[in-house]
Amino acid sequence: MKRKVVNEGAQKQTISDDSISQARAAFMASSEISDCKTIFVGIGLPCLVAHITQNYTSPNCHLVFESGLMEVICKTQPLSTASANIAKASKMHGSMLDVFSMLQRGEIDVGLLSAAQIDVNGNLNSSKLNTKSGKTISLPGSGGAHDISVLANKVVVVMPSDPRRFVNNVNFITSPNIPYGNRKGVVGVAMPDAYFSFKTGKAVLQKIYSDRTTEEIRSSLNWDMEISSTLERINPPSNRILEGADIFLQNN
Amino acid sequence: MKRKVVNEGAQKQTISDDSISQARAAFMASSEISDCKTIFVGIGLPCLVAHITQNYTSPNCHLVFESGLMEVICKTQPLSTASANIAKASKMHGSMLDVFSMLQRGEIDVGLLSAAQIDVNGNLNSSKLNTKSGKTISLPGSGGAHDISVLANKVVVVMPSDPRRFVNNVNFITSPNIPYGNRKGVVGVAMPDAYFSFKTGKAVLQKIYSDRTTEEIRSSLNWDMEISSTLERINPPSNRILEGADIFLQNN
Amino acid sequence: MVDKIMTAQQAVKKYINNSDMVFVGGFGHAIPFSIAQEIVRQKKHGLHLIKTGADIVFDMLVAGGCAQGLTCGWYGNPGMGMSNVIRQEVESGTLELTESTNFSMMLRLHAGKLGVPFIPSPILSNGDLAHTVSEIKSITCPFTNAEIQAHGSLNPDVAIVHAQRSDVNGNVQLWGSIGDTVDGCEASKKIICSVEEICQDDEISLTPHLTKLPAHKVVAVIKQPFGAYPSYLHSFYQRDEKYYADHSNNTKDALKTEEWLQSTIYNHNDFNSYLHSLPEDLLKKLEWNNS
Amino acid sequence: MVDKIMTAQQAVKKYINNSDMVFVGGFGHAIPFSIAQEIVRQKKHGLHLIKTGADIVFDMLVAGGCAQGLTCGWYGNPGMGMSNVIRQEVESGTLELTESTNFSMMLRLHAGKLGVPFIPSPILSNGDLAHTVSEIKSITCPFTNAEIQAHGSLNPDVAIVHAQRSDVNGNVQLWGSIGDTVDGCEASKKIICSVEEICQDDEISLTPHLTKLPAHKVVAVIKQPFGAYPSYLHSFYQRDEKYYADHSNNTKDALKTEEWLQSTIYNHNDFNSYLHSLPEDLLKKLEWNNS
Repeated sequence: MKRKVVNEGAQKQTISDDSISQARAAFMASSEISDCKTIFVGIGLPCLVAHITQNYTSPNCHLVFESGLMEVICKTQPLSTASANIAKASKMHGSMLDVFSMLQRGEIDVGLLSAAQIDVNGNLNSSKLNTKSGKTISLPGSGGAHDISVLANKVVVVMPSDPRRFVNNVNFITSPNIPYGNRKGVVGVAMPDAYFSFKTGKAVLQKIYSDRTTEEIRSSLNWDMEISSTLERINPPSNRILEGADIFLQNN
Repeated sequence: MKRKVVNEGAQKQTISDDSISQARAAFMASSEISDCKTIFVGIGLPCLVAHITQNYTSPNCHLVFESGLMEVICKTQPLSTASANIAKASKMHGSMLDVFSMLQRGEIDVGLLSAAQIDVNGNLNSSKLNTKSGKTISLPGSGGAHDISVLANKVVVVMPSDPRRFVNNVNFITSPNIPYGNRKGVVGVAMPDAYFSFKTGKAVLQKIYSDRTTEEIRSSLNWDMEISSTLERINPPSNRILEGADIFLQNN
Repeated sequence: MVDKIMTAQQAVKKYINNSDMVFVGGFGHAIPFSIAQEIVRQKKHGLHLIKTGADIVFDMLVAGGCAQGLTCGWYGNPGMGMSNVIRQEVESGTLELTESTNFSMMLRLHAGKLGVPFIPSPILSNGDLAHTVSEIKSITCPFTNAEIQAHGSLNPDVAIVHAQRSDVNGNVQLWGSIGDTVDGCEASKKIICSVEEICQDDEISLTPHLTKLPAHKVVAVIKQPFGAYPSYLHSFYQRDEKYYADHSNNTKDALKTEEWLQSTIYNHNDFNSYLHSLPEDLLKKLEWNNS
Repeated sequence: MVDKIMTAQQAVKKYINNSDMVFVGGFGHAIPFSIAQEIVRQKKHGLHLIKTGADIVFDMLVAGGCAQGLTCGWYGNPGMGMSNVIRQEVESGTLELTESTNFSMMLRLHAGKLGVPFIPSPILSNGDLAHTVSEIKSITCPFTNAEIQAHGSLNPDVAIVHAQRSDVNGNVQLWGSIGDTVDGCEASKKIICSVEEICQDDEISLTPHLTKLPAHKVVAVIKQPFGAYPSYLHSFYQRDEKYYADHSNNTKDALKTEEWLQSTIYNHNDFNSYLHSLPEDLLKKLEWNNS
C-alpha cells in the first residue's frame, strides 16, 4: 500500500492513503461533536471518530458501546463492540440493555454510524445491495444501526469515499431517517473530503476541506448535490492527528 | 417473658411461649414445602419458616428476598429484606427487579407471606384495619405481598394465633386470592396449632398438631371453620427445632 | 475529566428544586441520610418522594416539611412497624400518599430506565389496590388478547443516593444489597451521590464491574464518610440497631419528632457535626470488621 | 447443595432437544464454543437459534446442520464482514432467517426475563425492517395515544453460556463485557454453562456481586478450561485473532466449510482433544497476562 511521508521531523513516518482518507473523514465527523457529550459508537470508522474526538477535539466526551461498555478510553481500534482492548479501557461494564436504554431515554447526544449506503434524505442501508446484474447481495444487517438512528438525539454518519455508497435512493431502508419524538435523526454525513448537512431534510454540502474543490466532491457521489450558501472551508487534520489515527488503525 | 425448660440434658435451656408459638406455626408451614424449591421469603414469621425449612426439612431450597438477595443461607433473623446478616450469607446479589422478575416468570415455587388479616377465601390485608369504634388504623401497606400473592406458583401464609386476624371478610383486600394464569394462589395458612387448606377455594382445617383439639382451633378463629374429611394429625416440632428457632429469633 | 466533587450543601442548593420529584436510593442498605439531612436543613419543600419500600429516612423528609407527596409500595420502619410521622401527616392532610405495591413501583421506575411509556404486568388487576393509581391503566395484550395493566413510567427529576466510592468524574461503585437503587437512579434525570471514598480513575478501571451509576448523569459527588448512618453500608459499617429500635418512640408524637429533628439536624451545620455529636466510640463499634 | 457438574456430552444429550429454541450466550466475549461444538458433534437438529448479534459460533451450528431457524439483529464476523455459511444456507432455503435489530432482540429477551408478554418501543415503526417480524405488533399507547410497537417476549427453551467460574450448585460468576448474556439466560427456561473453574461455596459468598446466573435454573455445570476459545474470556485469555481473520477463507465455500468442521469438531471426541490439536504454545501465548 502506498504510504506518504507526513512528518519531516526526527521520526520520519509514512502513512497509507487509506489511513489518511479514514482520518480525514473521521476528523470531519468529530468537528460536529462538542465537548462533554455522550456518544454511542458503532464499529469501523465511528471508532476512529471517537478516538480523534477524545484525543484531539472534545476530550471530556463519554463513549458508550453497544456491548454495554461505558466510559471507554478508545486508545486502539476495536474489532467488535465487546473487544478486550475497549473492555479493559472501560470504567463501567453494563449490559447491552443498559446502553440501549440510555439511548431510548434520550441521553445519547450523538450516535456515530457508518453504513453500506446513504441516500439524499439520510436513510441508511446495512441490509442488502442490488447489483447491476440484478442479483441481491446480503449484508450482515442492522445490528444496532436502526435503533441508534431512531433514538439518538442526533446521528452523525461517517463514510468512505465511494460513489456507490452515496445514492439517491438506498436499496433497502434499514435505518430510516425518521427519528423518535423531537430527536433530530441523521443530521449529517462526513466523508474524506466534505460534510453534508441534512438540516433541511435533504443533503446539502456544508463543509469542505480547503484542499478540495466542490467539483471534486460532486464527482465522488451519485447524488444530485446541493451546496449550502454558507459553505465552510476548513483545514484538514494536522499531521499529529494523521499520525495518531494511523497508530490507532494499526493497533487492533 | 415466661420461658419453659425444653431440654433436660447437659445444657438446660428455657424458651419463651412466644418463641414456641412462632416455631410451631413456622414448622407447620414448612411441612408444605418440598425439597429443591425456590422460595420468595417475606419478613417476620416467613423468615423463621425459611430457616426451619433450610435447616431441618428441605435443605436444598433456594431462598430469595425482595431486596435482590438470592441463594441466602438464613442463619439469623433479618429485620429487613436487605439486612446485613442475609446479605453476607447470600451467594448472589441481584436487584429487586431481578427477583420480582423470577416471580413474574413463574419460577417461584412458594411465596411465604404473613399479613394483618386473612379471610376464609385466602384474601390478605396489609393495608388498614377498622376498629370497633369506627376508626381506621393505617398499616405500612402491601410491600411485595400483593405481587407475591398474584405471581407465586403457590403461596403459603403463616400467622400468629389471634382471632382478630382470622376473619370472614378482611377490611381491605391488599392481596386478592386471584392468582395469575394457572398459578395456585394462596393454598393454605399455617398458625401455631394448625394448617388450613384453600384447595376448594375456602379455608378447610387440614392439619392439626397432635397436642391440640379441633375445638381449641375453632375457638382461636373468627372463621366459620370447616374440617377436612382427611384431617391429618401431625407431631409438633422436636425440641431440637424449638431450640434452633429460639436461637434464630434471638439473633437479629 | 470533569470534577464533580462538592459539598452536600452545594449539591442540594444547586440540584434540588422545590416541587421536584425525588427518588431516594438505598434499600435497607446505603440509605442517603446525609443528603436527606441537608435537604431538611435547607428547608426544601413541595417534593414528591418516590420509592418502592420507604424506610425511616422518609420520616425525616416528611417531618422536616420537605414533602408534599409520597408514592410508594410500603412505608414504615422495617421489621418494627408503622411510621407515626407519615400516618399523622396523611391524616392531617399535609401529605398526599399514593399507595401501590413494591413491584409496581419497581416496574414503573424500570419503565423510566428503559425509556418506554409503560411496562405491562398482571399485578394490580384485582383487589382493593387495583384501579387506585391513575398511572396504571388496563389495556388489552395484542398477543394474548387478555386484559393486562400498563404500569406507567416514572422519571424523577433527581435521585439521591449513597455508595461506597466514586472517582471525581462520577463513576460510582456500589455493592451489597441493591434493591431498587440502580433502576431508580437510571430512571432519574440527574443523580446526586455521596460516597465514603473518592478514588483514582485507575482504581475504577481495575473493577469496572462494580461501577453501577453512569457518570454522564451524576451531577454531584459528595465525600461523606458514614453518609448512610444510621443505616449500614456493605464492607464499611453496620446498622445502628438501637437507632432504628428507638425511632418509633423518638417520633411518637409531634413534640418528640421535633426534638428528634432538632438534635439530629437543626443543631448541626452539617452531617459531620452531627456525627461528632454521637456517643464516643459508637461509629468505631459499628465498623464492618466488628460484625 | 445439588451437584450439577457433568460433561458437555452429558449436558447436551440430556438438556438439548431437537427443535428447541436456543439462546447462545457470549457477545464478542465468552462465546460458548465448546458447548456449540458438542451440539454439532451430537448432530442435534431443527434448532431455532436466538441472538442479538450473531458471531461465527453461529456458522458452526448452522454449517453443522443443527439449525432450522435464526432470529437475530446481525450476523457475521465482527469487524470482518459477512457470514458465507449463513448466506448460503439462507439462499438454498435450508435456514429460515428472521432479521430485526439488536435492540429489538434485546427487548424481546428482556420481556422474557421480566415475564411480561411484550415491551413497547418506538423502534421498528418505520423503514423496510418494520412490520416484517410477526411478534412485533403496533399498539396504541394508553398514556400518549401514539402508535408504538409491542416487541413480543422470547423465552428460549435453553441457554448455552460460558463463564469464568461456578460452584457445583450453579452459582455462576461472570464478568467483563456482558452484552445480552444475562438477560438471554434469565429469559431461558434452563441454562447449560461451561466454566474455567469450579470453586468452593465460600469463595462465591465472598463475591456475591459477581454471581450473574441464578442457580435455580442452571441445570448443568461443565468444567472446560478455554471453553470460549477462539473467543476471549476476561481475566483468563485473549481472542485468537488469527482464527477470526482466517474464518472467512475457511468457510468460503461448502467444501472448505466441511474441512473446517472436520478439523475442529469431527476429528475430535471432545473439546479437550481439539485443544490438544492446536499449535503448541498457542494457548499459552493467549493467556490474559500476556496481553
